[in-house]
Amino acid sequence: MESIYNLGLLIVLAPLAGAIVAGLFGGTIGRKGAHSVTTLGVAISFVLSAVVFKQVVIDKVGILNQTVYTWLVSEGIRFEVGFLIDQLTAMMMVVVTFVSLMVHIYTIGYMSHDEENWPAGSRAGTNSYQRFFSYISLFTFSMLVLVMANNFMQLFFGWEAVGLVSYLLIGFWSTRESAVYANLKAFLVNRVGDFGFLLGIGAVLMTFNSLDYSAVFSTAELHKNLTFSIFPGSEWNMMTVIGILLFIGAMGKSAQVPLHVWLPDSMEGPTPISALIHAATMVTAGIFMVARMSPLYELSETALSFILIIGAITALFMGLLGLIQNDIKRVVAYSTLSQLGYMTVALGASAYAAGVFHLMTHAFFKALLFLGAGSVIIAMHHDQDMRNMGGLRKYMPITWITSLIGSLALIGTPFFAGFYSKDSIIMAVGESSIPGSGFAFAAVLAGVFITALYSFRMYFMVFHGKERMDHHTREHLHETPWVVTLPLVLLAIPSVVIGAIFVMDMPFGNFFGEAIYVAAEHDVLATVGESIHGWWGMALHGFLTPAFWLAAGGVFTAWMLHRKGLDIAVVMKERFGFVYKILDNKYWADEIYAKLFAAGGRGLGNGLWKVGDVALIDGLMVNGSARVVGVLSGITRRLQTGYLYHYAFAMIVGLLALFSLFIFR
Amino acid sequence: MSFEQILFYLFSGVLVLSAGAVITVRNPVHAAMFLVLCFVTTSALWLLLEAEFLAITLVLVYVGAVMVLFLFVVMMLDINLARMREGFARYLPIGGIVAATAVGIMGLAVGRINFGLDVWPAPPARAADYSNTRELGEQLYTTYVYPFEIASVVLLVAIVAAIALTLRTRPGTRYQKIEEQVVVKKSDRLRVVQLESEGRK
Amino acid sequence: MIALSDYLTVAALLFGLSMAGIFINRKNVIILLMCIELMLLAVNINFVAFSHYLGDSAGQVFVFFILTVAAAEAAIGLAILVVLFRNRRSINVDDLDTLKG
Amino acid sequence: MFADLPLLSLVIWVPIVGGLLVLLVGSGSSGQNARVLSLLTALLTFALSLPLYSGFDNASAQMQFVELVPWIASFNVNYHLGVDGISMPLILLTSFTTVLVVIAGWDVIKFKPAQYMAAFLIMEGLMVGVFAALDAMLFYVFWEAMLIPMFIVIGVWGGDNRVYATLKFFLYTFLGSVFMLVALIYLYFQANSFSILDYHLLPLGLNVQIWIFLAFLLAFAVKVPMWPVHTWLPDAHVQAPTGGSVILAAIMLKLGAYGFLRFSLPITPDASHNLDWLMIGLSLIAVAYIGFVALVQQDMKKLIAYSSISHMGFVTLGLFIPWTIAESSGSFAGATMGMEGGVVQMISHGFVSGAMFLCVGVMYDRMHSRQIADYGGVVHVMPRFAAFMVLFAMANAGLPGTAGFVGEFMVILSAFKANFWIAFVAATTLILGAGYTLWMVKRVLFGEITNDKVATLQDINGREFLILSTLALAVLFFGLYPAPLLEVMDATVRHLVEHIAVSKVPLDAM
Repeated sequence: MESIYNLGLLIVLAPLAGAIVAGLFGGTIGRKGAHSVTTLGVAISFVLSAVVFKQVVIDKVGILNQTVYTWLVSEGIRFEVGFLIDQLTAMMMVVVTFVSLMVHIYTIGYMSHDEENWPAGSRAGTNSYQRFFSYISLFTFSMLVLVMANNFMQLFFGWEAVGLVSYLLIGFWSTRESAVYANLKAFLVNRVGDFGFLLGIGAVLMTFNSLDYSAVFSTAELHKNLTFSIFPGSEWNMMTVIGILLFIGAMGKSAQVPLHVWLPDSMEGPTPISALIHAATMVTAGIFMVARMSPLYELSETALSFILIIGAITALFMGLLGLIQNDIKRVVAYSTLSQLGYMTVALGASAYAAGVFHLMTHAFFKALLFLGAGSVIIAMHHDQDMRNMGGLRKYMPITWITSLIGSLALIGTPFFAGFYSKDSIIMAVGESSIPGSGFAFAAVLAGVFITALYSFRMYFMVFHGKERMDHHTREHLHETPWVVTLPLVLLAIPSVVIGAIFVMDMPFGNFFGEAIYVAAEHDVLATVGESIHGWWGMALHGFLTPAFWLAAGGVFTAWMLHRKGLDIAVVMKERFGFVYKILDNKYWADEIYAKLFAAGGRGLGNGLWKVGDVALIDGLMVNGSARVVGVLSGITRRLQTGYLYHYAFAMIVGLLALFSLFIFR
Repeated sequence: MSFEQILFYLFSGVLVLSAGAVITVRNPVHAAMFLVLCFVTTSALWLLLEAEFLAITLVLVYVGAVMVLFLFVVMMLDINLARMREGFARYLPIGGIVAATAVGIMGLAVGRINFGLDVWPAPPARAADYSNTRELGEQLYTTYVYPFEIASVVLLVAIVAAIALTLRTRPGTRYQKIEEQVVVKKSDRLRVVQLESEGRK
Repeated sequence: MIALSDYLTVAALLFGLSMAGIFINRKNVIILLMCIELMLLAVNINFVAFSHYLGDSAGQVFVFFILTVAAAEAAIGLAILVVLFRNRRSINVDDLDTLKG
Repeated sequence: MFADLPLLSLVIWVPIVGGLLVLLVGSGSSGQNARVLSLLTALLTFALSLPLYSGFDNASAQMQFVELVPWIASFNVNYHLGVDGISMPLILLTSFTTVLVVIAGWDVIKFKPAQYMAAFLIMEGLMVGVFAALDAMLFYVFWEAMLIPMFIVIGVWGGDNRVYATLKFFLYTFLGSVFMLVALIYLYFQANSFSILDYHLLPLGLNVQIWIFLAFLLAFAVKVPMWPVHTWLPDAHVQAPTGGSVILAAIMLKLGAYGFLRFSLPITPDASHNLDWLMIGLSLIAVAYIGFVALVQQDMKKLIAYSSISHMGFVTLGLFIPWTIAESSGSFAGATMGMEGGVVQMISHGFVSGAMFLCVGVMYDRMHSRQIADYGGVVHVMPRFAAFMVLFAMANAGLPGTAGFVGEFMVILSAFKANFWIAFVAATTLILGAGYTLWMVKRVLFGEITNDKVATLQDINGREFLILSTLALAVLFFGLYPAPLLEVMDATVRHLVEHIAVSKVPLDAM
């Protein structure tokens, strides 16, 4: 156990050390130094994570739950920083460090000409390369803190820290107005989620008087009938309150409707971080958190149902938006949103393991897709518009193949990683009896078709067909350097095989052990698992499911349209103008938020300030009282004529009054 | 009516009449003269009250010094009498009313009911060898020695203040600056000049 | 016999007259100063009268002090008057309103 | 070796004497001597205040380092000093901040530097005096005397509209203090003593308590400042020189909250109980209302001033939450956390807001403008500065891992126990705080350079780097490891909660 603790410390601190060195001494150690030290740090982390994974998952040496230090003690309640390393954590650690390592390597190539992105003479641009490495290492550290937490407080630390790094990285090119707009938006929307999350922590502390996972989970049963009154007169189950409040945090971080608006905009950041943060790891923190809290969520069907419906809405409607995007990164971004919706649906159906399984496979193939898109973007000289691409497979074979693998994994082709995880989710939802599962089932099935459609629309538009780029770009088209393609290849491998390897253990086996708790009446995965016989059988059976045929139909539609030289976006615009308008405006979510919350908040602030502070308090009360004094003294100063005899007169009158007082009293 | 009473009414009458004259006559010089008359009659009243020392002091100091000062000032200043009398008639009624009220009220307070002979019998006459001056002197130099000293300081301050206020240095007047004369050095006044001696022709 | 109230009444009359004097001679500072002297005199009469009827010479000591102060006051008042006249060429009270608020 | 020294007296009088010496040295040719002497004095004071921490007994809720000398014996007024777990950290904060202020004004203040430094040193001594005084009269003297140097600092070294601001500041705070004096004199006649500790034990009827509480409230609410008596703060901040703003935000606002802790709560617990709805309401208004107002400010200093008010709302919320908790849960469990959160917020806000004002000062020194609209793209010319500013902005927005988070976190957790909606409104600061701070950061630091003057700015020099990095370390340290702070105050705050949980109304008056 002690060894795992020490390994855990090293795993966390190695990226942090890298980040500090690259961040503070970036100018001194130079580019090579910066990327070496950070990549080394993450590599150490990855290797040690793998060791931990082996020990915890394969050797089953036990679960580590140990305090590193006490953050503070108040009223005997200990707020601590510590590690809980169980199967779930170990899996997350490996995924995070692996994708992070890939992204580190990839970044060496992607950011090599970053100075071109900065205005001449910008001092912020001189060390931007080193700073970028520092940030992604810092992100790795934060994410590890998040997943390794053994209590809510530390979870919140990691939660906000990844938000911070995301903020810094989305706005990395700080000269671009759209980027700094996007990062502010991302942070604020996330803060709305965190608002709920913090209240959720408050509810946990109030109920359990502790923030430690083990203490909370072990006593959760005892409190399951506790009620809580939010509005006077209406009693809520405490577990529902906790569940929904915490999930609001997850909605922010995992970009679930209606807090999804930040994720597409976050594509303003450099592509490596789109892959690492906004696809593979950070956005899945919400999924991880809900899975981690499974002992609490199992006690509230209301909360689960809420999750299920939110997830289903996200899975379906965000996928639809992907159909009409022309920016290659935005297509992938909407696909990420949709896939996050799938994971959330799984959580809502109590199929936590399936959700986390999809999280893992998705991390690999979505990182692959993003990095593939990044590779294309490099080749296209940072042009991201798919309408200017086409026929790239000739020029970029490795990118082409790996992207195809990624797309196939994404749409759930049997034998690919995405198939196993997605099919588990669909089957689990089909079995679920949580209120809303019928809608969710329909949504995820429809989502399969849509996913296939937009994925292959993108694939065909980019790699096949006419070469629509301008002459200059075409001349310079070539495969990207090895630092870019190596991660693609390394990510493509798990995108293919990882599903088959883990499918029998993770969703349908006892991979997670004690880490995930499912109440017997909710255990849909067990029901599904009875009909699954090995990865081979599942894949073969997969060809018979409606999901496969829907996916195939999506690919076929995309191919047909492509062959005719038609684009879905254009077709929709011509034939279904109304629908296109809705999708093009993204359901007007951005506009509504901008008007209602941003402008509304500013308006309210202005009103309170001008009316409340300036007019009422300062004008009426402060300066008003000054004015009253002024008027009064204006009257009294008339008395001060300056003529001696007036004063004398006043004195005499006073004297007389005094006399009269004495006499007539 | 005893002799004392006759004297009292006589002097009181003169006092009140002359006080009335002080405030009504046009010429300030006349007013000052009437004021002198007031003081003199008052000192007579004080003699009736066996306050001989004060009576004499009043005549000597007030009439002799202060009133002379008044006259000096009145004559020194070139006063526009016409302007000074402005509003005299206008303010006569209100002044009269206020004064009459005051007198009325005070009269009520100090009338015979409160301070008549039955309430405050006249003290027995003093013995023949009684010296008011000695009596006052003993009081002043024993019980009231500190206030007495302070009174002298007040007077000193008044003198200094009056001088300081009215002192004026005329421009163009030449003065000796003694302190400068004392500290002067040879080098300030004397300049040694080296001259080429002229060759003998 | 002369009663104490007689003296006090004379003093009150004197006081009232000087008060009226202040009103009707409100422009002439010299007369004003004289009126103040008269007032003090009225007060002094009271002191002396009380001193006599009480048989206590302290009252006369006070008159002594009042005379001192009145003399000082007259001296300074006149000095101010002279300075004032020198600066303003007038001793009209109407011209003196620098205290006006 | 320090145990025998009258440490508190030294910490009070060394800077005051030092300040007078600096005045004597005068501005001289360039003021260099005055500056060096000021720095030495400030450092010496800070060094003298450190043994207060090292020699402090965490386990005790009693007053420590007590000094007691008769002062005005006929009125039973004593020169009575002492610290507990609440005032000791505040004293350290004061001496620490003064060092930074002296360095921050080093060569920025060209006009009468000696007088400037001296004002801050004297103010330091007086503020420490307020925190250390255990005699109400002594407290009052320090409390009022402290206004004078601040009045001068704003009035002499302030901006264009400094006279208005300084008068407003003075009148507001003075008005409140006068009522406090009345209350203190009443208490003197009740207890026949000016000892604050005697007042704590003095039984008082409920009506009397309410009047005393209201009198104290006026004095302290103005200082905190609480809505609606807050409008002097933005004006004072905007006009004050950087050092003045830092001291104002970091220390002076804490005096009000400290007053609540030292006077209102322990002397009038029943009135506090009766009026806690008012205090909680005003605190929540401060958090939410002022948060919105901060959002639309165009002037950076004004924005940070409003954010200070909003953050101080958490302090008052934490201090007055116990009874609501007791009513909803039946016991005072959780109240200590709220109150400790309030005290932690006082300390952390000292660092964070001080740092924010210093950041604005750094820019103001270069551009002579505080308008957000005049900036944009500063990160391109001042990257090191931008890094600091983003860090402090994040701390201001209450990011975990920075000092700004700890207090807010504890108060919100504790408020949840009291009432969901209190916690709900309080937690809006997560959104609002991030909104106004980061929106300002976005407009000032990021984007393209639109103003030619910005393009010529120089990055921070060594002196500024020293100040900002010291503060950055402090902000991070207390964010990552606040335990030492909590250990110091735990016993005291627990004692205070136990004290206020018991009614002081005499039995026969009930």
